[in-house]
Amino acid sequence: MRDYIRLTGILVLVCLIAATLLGFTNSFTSGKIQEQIAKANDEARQTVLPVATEFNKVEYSNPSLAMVDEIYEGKSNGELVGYAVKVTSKGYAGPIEIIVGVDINGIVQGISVGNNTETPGLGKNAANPQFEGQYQEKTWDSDIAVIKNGTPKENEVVAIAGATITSNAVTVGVNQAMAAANELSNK
Amino acid sequence: MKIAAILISAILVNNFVLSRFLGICPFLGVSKKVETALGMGLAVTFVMGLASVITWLVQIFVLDLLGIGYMQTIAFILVIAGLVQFVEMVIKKTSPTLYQALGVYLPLITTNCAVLGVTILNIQEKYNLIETLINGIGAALGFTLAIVLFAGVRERLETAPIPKALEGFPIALITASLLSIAFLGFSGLSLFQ
Amino acid sequence: MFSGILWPTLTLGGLAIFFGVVLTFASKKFAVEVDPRVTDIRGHLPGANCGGCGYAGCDAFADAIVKGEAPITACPVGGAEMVNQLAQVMGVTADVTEKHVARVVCCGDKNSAKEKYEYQGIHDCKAAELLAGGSKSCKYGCTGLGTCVKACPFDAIHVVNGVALVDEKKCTACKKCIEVCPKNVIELVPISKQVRVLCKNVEKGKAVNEVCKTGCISCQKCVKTCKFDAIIFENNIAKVDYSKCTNCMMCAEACPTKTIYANFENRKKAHINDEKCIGCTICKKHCNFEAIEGELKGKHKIVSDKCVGCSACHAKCPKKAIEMK
Amino acid sequence: MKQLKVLTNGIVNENPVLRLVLGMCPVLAVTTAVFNGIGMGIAATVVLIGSNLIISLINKIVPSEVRIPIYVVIIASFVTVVQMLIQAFSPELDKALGIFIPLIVVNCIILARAEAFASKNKPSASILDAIGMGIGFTIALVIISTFREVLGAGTFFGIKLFGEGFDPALIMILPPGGFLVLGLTIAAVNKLTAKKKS
Repeated sequence: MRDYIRLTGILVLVCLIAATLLGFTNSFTSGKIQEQIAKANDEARQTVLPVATEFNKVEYSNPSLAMVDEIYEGKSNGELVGYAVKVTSKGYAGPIEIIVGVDINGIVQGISVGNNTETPGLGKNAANPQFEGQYQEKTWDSDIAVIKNGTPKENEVVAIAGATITSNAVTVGVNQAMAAANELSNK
Repeated sequence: MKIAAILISAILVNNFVLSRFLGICPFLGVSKKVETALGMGLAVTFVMGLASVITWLVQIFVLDLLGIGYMQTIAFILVIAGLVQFVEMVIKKTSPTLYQALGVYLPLITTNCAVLGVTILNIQEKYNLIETLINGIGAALGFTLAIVLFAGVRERLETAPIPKALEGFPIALITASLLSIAFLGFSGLSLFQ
Repeated sequence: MFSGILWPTLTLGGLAIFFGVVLTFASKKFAVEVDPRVTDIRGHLPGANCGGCGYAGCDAFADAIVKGEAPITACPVGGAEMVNQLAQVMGVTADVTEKHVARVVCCGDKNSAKEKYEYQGIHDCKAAELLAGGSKSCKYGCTGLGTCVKACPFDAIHVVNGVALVDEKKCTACKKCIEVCPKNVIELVPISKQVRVLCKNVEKGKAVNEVCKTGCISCQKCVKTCKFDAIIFENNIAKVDYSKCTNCMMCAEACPTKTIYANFENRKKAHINDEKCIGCTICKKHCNFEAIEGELKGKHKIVSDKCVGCSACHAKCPKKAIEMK
Repeated sequence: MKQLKVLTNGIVNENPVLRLVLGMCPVLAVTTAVFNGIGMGIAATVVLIGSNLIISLINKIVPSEVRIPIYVVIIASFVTVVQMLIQAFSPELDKALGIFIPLIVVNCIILARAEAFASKNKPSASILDAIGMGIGFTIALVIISTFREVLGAGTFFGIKLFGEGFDPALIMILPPGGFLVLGLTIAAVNKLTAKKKS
């Protein structure tokens, strides 16, 4: 019986110390982390929709566009200029967060691939400007398609070498974002 | 059908060792002989199966309820470590030779990327309890398949005339790269994506 | 702030308690009783698990010692110093046997032994054995493909010019090579004995001569030259009787085909210590090679080029005046 | 003198990646670019030093029946705390090393060194061993990632090396290439050290 107390006691002691340490650091840092994330999102929204100066959240949910998380209306001195849509798509190794900037007449101003767990060197390259740049000037009239190589037509993008699954995931995310923005602007 | 899809995808398509490249340390370390590989496979199957179920329960009924998601890694690892310690005692008692053969690689199952990978994957895929168990068992069977397959090849290598510098791990690694190219062929199966 | 710490501590604490209890219960149920002496002895053993002691490995050997089934000198690898340690642990006195080493009974290397065919199969003697007993025309000789080299845990045996050769400093007589050799051409021999017949071919001289230039052609010259009749000749092959052999190495000089190997560098020479010699001429009588001169009561002298180091005089001298150097 | 031996031990004759063949998951996953290799090396070294220190401090009171859970909880909590601090206080460092930190928890080297070394030696020796192992790990990562990046992506540290015509061998970036490069590196190291020894 003495062993039970000794062994379990030490294990519980170590876990308690670890847990308090974690709890303390978490409560201490979670505020800061939210701040960082919010700051990062604002920057991202600004990059994808340079025209807009301030953003405010719009309630939106549509079961058919499940990937869409939240939409912000982009305004420049009070006048609606476009939408910044945040989507989470399922990539090769896990979820990928993407923010898509679409102006009111449906032209994609830019996209920014946020945090994801894709393999470094492969899926991670989706966050590079050359890949993200391909989505510029695409319109919400037709869905974007992915091609392996060759010259992309009007609504096509070239997949990253060795990361087709990630490229498809990002494209599906952008399509859903465009569809959501389109639906909102018609309302 | 979903169950079969998960099982086949875990064993073949997304084989944890040869397609997702997780759990390579024991895969290389223990695959000298087929019996030890099988011993390791069974140990990992036990740990993975049970760990998937317990971690799923912990995630749903504790972490999500209390909203302390950041505890996920540490709680899961504690569960896996407890199971591994239990398995170590059982193996030490039941078959000391297997315990001797597995050596340092038995505790390493805890930090084995495959085991932790499976548990976190179950949560990301939002599987229910049965699917989690099937995925855990499937991934473990995939691991065992890969490690036993590899051990068979390595046993043949013992008698082949290999240059001195290449003996041991280098030739094993080169064989592993050929084996993983073969398994890349499965990744095209979009049915189970 | 407070609840931020409470919940994680409760979760981890709860999990810890659950596993603490389960593991303690398991450590009780699966406890492996270990006799402290076993771990102590196991510490002293070399740990090469070579099986030289006849047990499955050092652990099994340690158990056997503690149970009293195995003599503490059974480990050939350890050497005297380790045996003393074991003796202390077990509280037993130890008698040290003479150290043995393995020896490949074949000297038919590439330039002396002929080949039946050119072997290109798996680089392993056992595999070659399946093909009409290996590529050598002499079916008693060593095939030289190194199965023993792979089996030897002490890296003490290497294939040199087609024949396996034992490095006697590293060899620990663990018998692994003997078990594994398909030709069983390796045997254990006392390390102090320098003279060895390196052939196992029991066919007639003429047949041996066709297959190998350095085989024993049963000419029996060695038997004639050996003054201590330490060479037995039976079944067409010469064999050294180590209880009688005095390392005088005369047989090696006499052997026409150089089958008998003798390590001439450490051939000893006798030296007489003048103060102790009382001229009793006993050594002169026992020297078969007339290598000692001197009259009764006079100081005796060794003729060093005739002396072959058989140390017969050294053994007989009453005053211990003769040293072998 | 013995201290220096513990340090160099981790770099050369007991290099975790090339000799002990541990920590394969991060090595294969991360060495697709030299920058990743260095980042992973640094992050792993920091965590290795911290965990080796703590584990060697308490190795007296840790009973062997529950040693694995205790070691693992220490390592995991150390990693999570480091991750939180970096995320909160230095976003640039987080952007650079952020993805490697969770990978370290599953890095076999940390637990292997804790189990094999830290639990049996004094804290001072354990720190040296951790530093040695960390440097050895980083060097091995850099070597492997240089091969894989140059062959697989035609760039070094992101700078394009070859002209437009060069079509990189994509397999090198994929994990089979990782196995291959790792195997050949170990063979080369064996060849070098073998020559020195004999």
